[in-house]
Amino acid sequence: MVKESFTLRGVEFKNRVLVASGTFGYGNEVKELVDVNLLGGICTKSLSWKPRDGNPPRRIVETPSGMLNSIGLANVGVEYFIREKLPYLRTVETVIIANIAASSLQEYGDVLSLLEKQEGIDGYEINVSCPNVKEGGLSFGTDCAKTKEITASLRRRTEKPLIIKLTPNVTHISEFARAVQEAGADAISVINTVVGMAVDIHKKKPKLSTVTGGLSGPAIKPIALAKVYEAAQVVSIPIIGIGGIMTAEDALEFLLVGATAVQVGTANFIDPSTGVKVAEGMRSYAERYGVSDLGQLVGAMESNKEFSVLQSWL
Amino acid sequence: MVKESFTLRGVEFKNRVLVASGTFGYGNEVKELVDVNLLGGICTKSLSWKPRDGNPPRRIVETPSGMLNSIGLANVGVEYFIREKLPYLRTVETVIIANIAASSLQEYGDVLSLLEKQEGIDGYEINVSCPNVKEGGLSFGTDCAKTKEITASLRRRTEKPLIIKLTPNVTHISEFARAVQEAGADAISVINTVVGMAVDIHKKKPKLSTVTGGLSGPAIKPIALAKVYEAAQVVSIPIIGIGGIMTAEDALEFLLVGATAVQVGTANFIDPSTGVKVAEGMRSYAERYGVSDLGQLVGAMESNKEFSVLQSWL
Amino acid sequence: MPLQQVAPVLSNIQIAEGIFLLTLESKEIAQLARPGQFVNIRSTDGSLPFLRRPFSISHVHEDSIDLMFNIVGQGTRMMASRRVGDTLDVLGPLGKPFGYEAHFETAILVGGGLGVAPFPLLTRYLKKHSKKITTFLGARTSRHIVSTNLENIQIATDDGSSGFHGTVVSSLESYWGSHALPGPKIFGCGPTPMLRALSETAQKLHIACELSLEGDMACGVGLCQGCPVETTKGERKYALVCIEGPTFNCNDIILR
Amino acid sequence: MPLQQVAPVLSNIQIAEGIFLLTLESKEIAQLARPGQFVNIRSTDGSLPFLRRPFSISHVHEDSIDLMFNIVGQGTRMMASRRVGDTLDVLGPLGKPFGYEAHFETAILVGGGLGVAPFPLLTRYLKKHSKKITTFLGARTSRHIVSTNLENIQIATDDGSSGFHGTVVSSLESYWGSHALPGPKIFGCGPTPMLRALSETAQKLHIACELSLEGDMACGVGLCQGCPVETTKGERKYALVCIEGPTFNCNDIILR
Ligand SMILES: Cc1cc2nc3c(=O)[nH]c(=O)nc-3n(C[C@H](O)[C@H](O)[C@H](O)COP(=O)(O)OP(=O)(O)OC[C@H]3O[C@@H](n4cnc5c(N)ncnc54)[C@H](O)[C@@H]3O)c2cc1C
Ligand SMILES: Cc1cc2nc3c(=O)[nH]c(=O)nc-3n(C[C@H](O)[C@H](O)[C@H](O)COP(=O)(O)OP(=O)(O)OC[C@H]3O[C@@H](n4cnc5c(N)ncnc54)[C@H](O)[C@@H]3O)c2cc1C
Ligand SMILES: Cc1cc2nc3c(=O)[nH]c(=O)nc-3n(C[C@H](O)[C@H](O)[C@H](O)COP(=O)(O)O)c2cc1C
Ligand SMILES: Cc1cc2nc3c(=O)[nH]c(=O)nc-3n(C[C@H](O)[C@H](O)[C@H](O)COP(=O)(O)O)c2cc1C
Ligand code: FES
Ligand code: FES
Repeated sequence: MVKESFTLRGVEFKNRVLVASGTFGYGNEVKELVDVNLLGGICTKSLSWKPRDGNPPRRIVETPSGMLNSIGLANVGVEYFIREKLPYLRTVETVIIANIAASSLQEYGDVLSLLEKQEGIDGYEINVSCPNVKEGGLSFGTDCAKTKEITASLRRRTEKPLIIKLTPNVTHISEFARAVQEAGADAISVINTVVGMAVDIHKKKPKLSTVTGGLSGPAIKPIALAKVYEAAQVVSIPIIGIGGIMTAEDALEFLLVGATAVQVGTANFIDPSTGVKVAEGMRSYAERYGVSDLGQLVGAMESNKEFSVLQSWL
Repeated sequence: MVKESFTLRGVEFKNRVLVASGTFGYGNEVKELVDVNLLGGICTKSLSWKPRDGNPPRRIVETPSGMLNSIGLANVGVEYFIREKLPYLRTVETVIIANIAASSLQEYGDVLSLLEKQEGIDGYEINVSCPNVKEGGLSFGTDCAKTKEITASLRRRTEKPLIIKLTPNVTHISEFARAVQEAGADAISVINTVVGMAVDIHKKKPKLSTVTGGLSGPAIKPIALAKVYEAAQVVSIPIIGIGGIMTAEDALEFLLVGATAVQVGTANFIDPSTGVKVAEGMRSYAERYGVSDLGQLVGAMESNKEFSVLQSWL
Repeated sequence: MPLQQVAPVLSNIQIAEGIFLLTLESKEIAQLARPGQFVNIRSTDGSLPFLRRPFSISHVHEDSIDLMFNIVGQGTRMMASRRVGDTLDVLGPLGKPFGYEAHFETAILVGGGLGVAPFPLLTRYLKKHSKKITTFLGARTSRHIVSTNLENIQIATDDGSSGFHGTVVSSLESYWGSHALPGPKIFGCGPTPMLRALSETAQKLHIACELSLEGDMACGVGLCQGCPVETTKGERKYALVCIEGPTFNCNDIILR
Repeated sequence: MPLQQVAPVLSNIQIAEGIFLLTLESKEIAQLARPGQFVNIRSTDGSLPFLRRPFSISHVHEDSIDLMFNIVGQGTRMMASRRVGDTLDVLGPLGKPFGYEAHFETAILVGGGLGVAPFPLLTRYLKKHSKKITTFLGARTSRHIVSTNLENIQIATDDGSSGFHGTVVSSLESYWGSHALPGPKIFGCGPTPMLRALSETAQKLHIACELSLEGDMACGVGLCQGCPVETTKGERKYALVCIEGPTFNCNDIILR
């Protein structure tokens, strides 16, 4: 028997594979296709205070080994979520992480505080890749001080696991990782989508209604691994690795570079049971190599430290 | 007849498709496979003052729709280049851009000044994705002030076209674009490779000897387009678009978001005549749509400005 | 309730210029499928594309389903290259079926191009429910017409090489002027501009009208929020084509 | 001088357990190819992998070339699925041939696993140059042995199911102790650990030895600098396997 579980601020995850926010709805859409109880956890679609319509079409563009999205955080809003979605999630035997998105510090706090009063939420993941309306729409997540401030402020409001989801669209993600650790985060999720775009050369228009969008899928896996590795050099809190995971092998790469757990995102669109299969495959790998606890693999990559400084001699 | 040419500081490029540094050797490796005279220009492998062995194997890893490399700027050194490679390049009827890499401001200047004395170099492209040895190996290219300083210093040494090749591994590439424009650059190349990595889960080691490397190929095209678009919002100097170009359609996307010309990189490894085919395909597109000068396509994408601020509502 | 299956190709033939009929073995999906529903397809080997591709269930047999498609890009090229014995990964049946049981007498089927795809199965169900049927098909030329398993067919071609010379929607309007179609309800499927025109015609002629929409999808099952269509319903700006459609009452949506 | 061609598959058959022999039509490459050279292959349709894959030219006919491979990943899986009439995009012949004309009397061919691939063509050229030949083949079991178009074959298997029980290099050593092979030169091909062992044996026994290396390549034509092998030559630390090899004198390189 391989030990697959891990614990975050007292919350036990039965295995190390969660499904990523925005790629698994509110958990009930595919309950007939997937046994969600076999997942380590479910991160909900980002919740904001009010319902959000989301962006106009076109919201989805396929790219080589990936996709761009500009959903615009379309979501039912936290009240509707609590009323209509949470009851089902309470019946599911896995960890439920409410992902929160907001356009002001105040809104982050309000959403979290309302969720705090409910049964059935095991922890929070904070999406900071949102425009800071006060500062002209620049993303909170590319502003280290703001990211730290959000973390500290939410920390004061909850004793449950608080996970900050970092954007890769910054020069040094390690600065952000360090800042949110200092501010009291229990873990970081790395990475959200990478800014990208695509153009329709016949219409001479961007393919996405919002011009740019977020790139996800296997195309970004190498980038995500490098970001997790960079963050792992400077923080001691757990890292949840995200980006392009399609198979157990992909997930194991993330563990080896320093992730405690992983999230499966885009792959759910192709096969909603990817998360379950990834968890299964990690178990087989552990058995094959005689690993008794998957935790032994976290950060277990041997690496030639001599070369980290050469990072840019490409 | 479609006008394909463009001019940079008095140097005329016969078309808008160059081959990217490090992906076409010194131009003579595939002369039997490709008529290099049909290219708009050739960017040489990055040249440093002394020859560089490059990194130990493994230097190349395939990734989904892309590849990682950590060549380590293996090159013959500027003197050998002048003696053994330049004579051939002088016989080629296309623009020759010497790409320069260095580990100090001094070295950049020395290499450029030595090349200034030679016949047959039409311009320079400066690779700033190199470790700044003085500052502990952090890349020059992620430091805006340093990038600006290199640009200004090299500007004083040449009247030929000076192109600064920007790294995408920064939060706001537009800051760097603006800085090098101010410092006198004639153009910017956007983008160099994206930092990435891959892990061998059986050996529990990074696949590349240097742990991280540079991601290139179609996987990064959406990222490259977004970076070119971002830079195009703030500079008036030409932008040379690079990243994942395999077809004329890809190249046209770059023109539409604001690139004056493009470079073909990784695609050369799969088909060394990609550049020639891309140029051909752009011509056909122009004919089909009655575009008399490809220059009319530069930045011709209609876009919904209303949404640029929403960039992060992914 | 959808299933995910690796389905063997039973046949894959060209039935009109550039149009393929692909038969996949799947007893389960064949039994569950209702007209207007779709399946989401991907390759079972390493070939592209990355995301699944949605296709209407064109017809069903005892233990197989038919899809109809033409080659427009990577996904359909991959599908066209599949031979007997190869497999495809199929997720379905997905989406909301056409309202074939509703209160109406004559079904007016209007298909533009590959929009004809869902009509064979729809025709079977309409007949089962004793509805009268008239089918309007639009195609580029006579060589692009597919009309098997359909009833009372009126053809329109862009080049006039067969039937009415013009669009399928104008052929419907012209037919309507001179024929009685009692208790009518339109079932439309085809490219968005055609559906927009059809919707206007239906509203003008006061005929009930259901449309099956095409559009970009990533998941097909409601996970990604990637397939919005604008609604007229007020409280929500968008509906999701994959789970609230692909069939919609034309009054409930705005096609842009 | 290499060519880039879209080459039709003339046949693709399994010739031993998991080992395929693929014949591609290409008169031009067949005529230019010399033993030890390779071709770089990619799919002509949209199927993976992204980069080309290098394969030794195993043999050539009037207007076709043979490749030998087993399935290890995406690229070889794609190749195994190609049927007669499909095409592959081929770049070649590439690389430096074996020194089959050099001054020696007996060629000792040592192949580990698929390392046997270049030997049929090498054998033809050696015979043309009137060299004596002894061929040592190593395989996992007797079911993994490919020996067509080879001469004087000594077999070694990991499980002892045929011939010598042990590695191909130890089988060579044991043979060498009891047989005279006048004016010998070794030609080795196989996985790197085997080549390392072979190189040590050759140096120990003072036999000239040329090795054909495997290794990761992106371009195969000297553009990317992606295929270094450490040299003993001093002035340069690395040589490029694709253009300075894949065949090297074992004294010139360091295998890690
Ligand atoms: C519910 C539903 C049912 C469908 N049923 C059928 C069917 O029965 N038969 C059939 O042939 N097609 C059908 N389609 C359309 C089909 O899904 C697309 O043709 C297919 O995805 C194209 O894939 P591709 O990889 O070959 O082309 P791509 O490479 O994806 O696209 C090629 C070109 O077509 C455009 N395109 C791609 N998909 C769409 C789309 N959905 N709408 C408009 N333009 C698009 C692209 O922008 C591009 O210009 C259906 C779509 C939906 C949503
Ligand atoms: C000059 C040359 C000649 C070759 N000739 C032959 C030949 O005649 N027959 C033959 O079967 N193979 C030959 N090879 C090896 C062949 O190129 C690889 O087996 C092939 O690239 C694997 O591709 P893939 O996509 O199937 O596997 P991948 O998915 O690329 O790899 C599968 C596994 O094999 C490993 N791998 C891949 N390529 C290599 C490699 N080159 N060396 C070591 N490990 C590798 C990967 O790391 C991975 O673990 C040759 C290689 C070279 C450089
Ligand atoms: C369609 C789509 C919607 C997403 N929505 C959200 C979201 O609402 N909140 C969030 O934090 N991340 C969101 N993400 C980001 C994913 O959770 C994940 O971080 C990213 O896609 C990278 O992982 P992947 O490559 O496995 O998809 C979304 C991603 C996609 C593709
Ligand atoms: C193997 C390899 C070597 C490269 N070497 C250099 C180099 O020496 N100097 C440089 O400025 N860029 C170098 N690059 C970056 C390319 O010029 C180009 O900016 C990048 O690969 C993105 O384009 P692509 O996706 O078309 O390859 C190299 C890229 C690759 C793949
Ligand atoms: S396609 Fe994913 S929600 Fe409709
Ligand atoms: S494989 Fe590109 S230089 Fe050898």
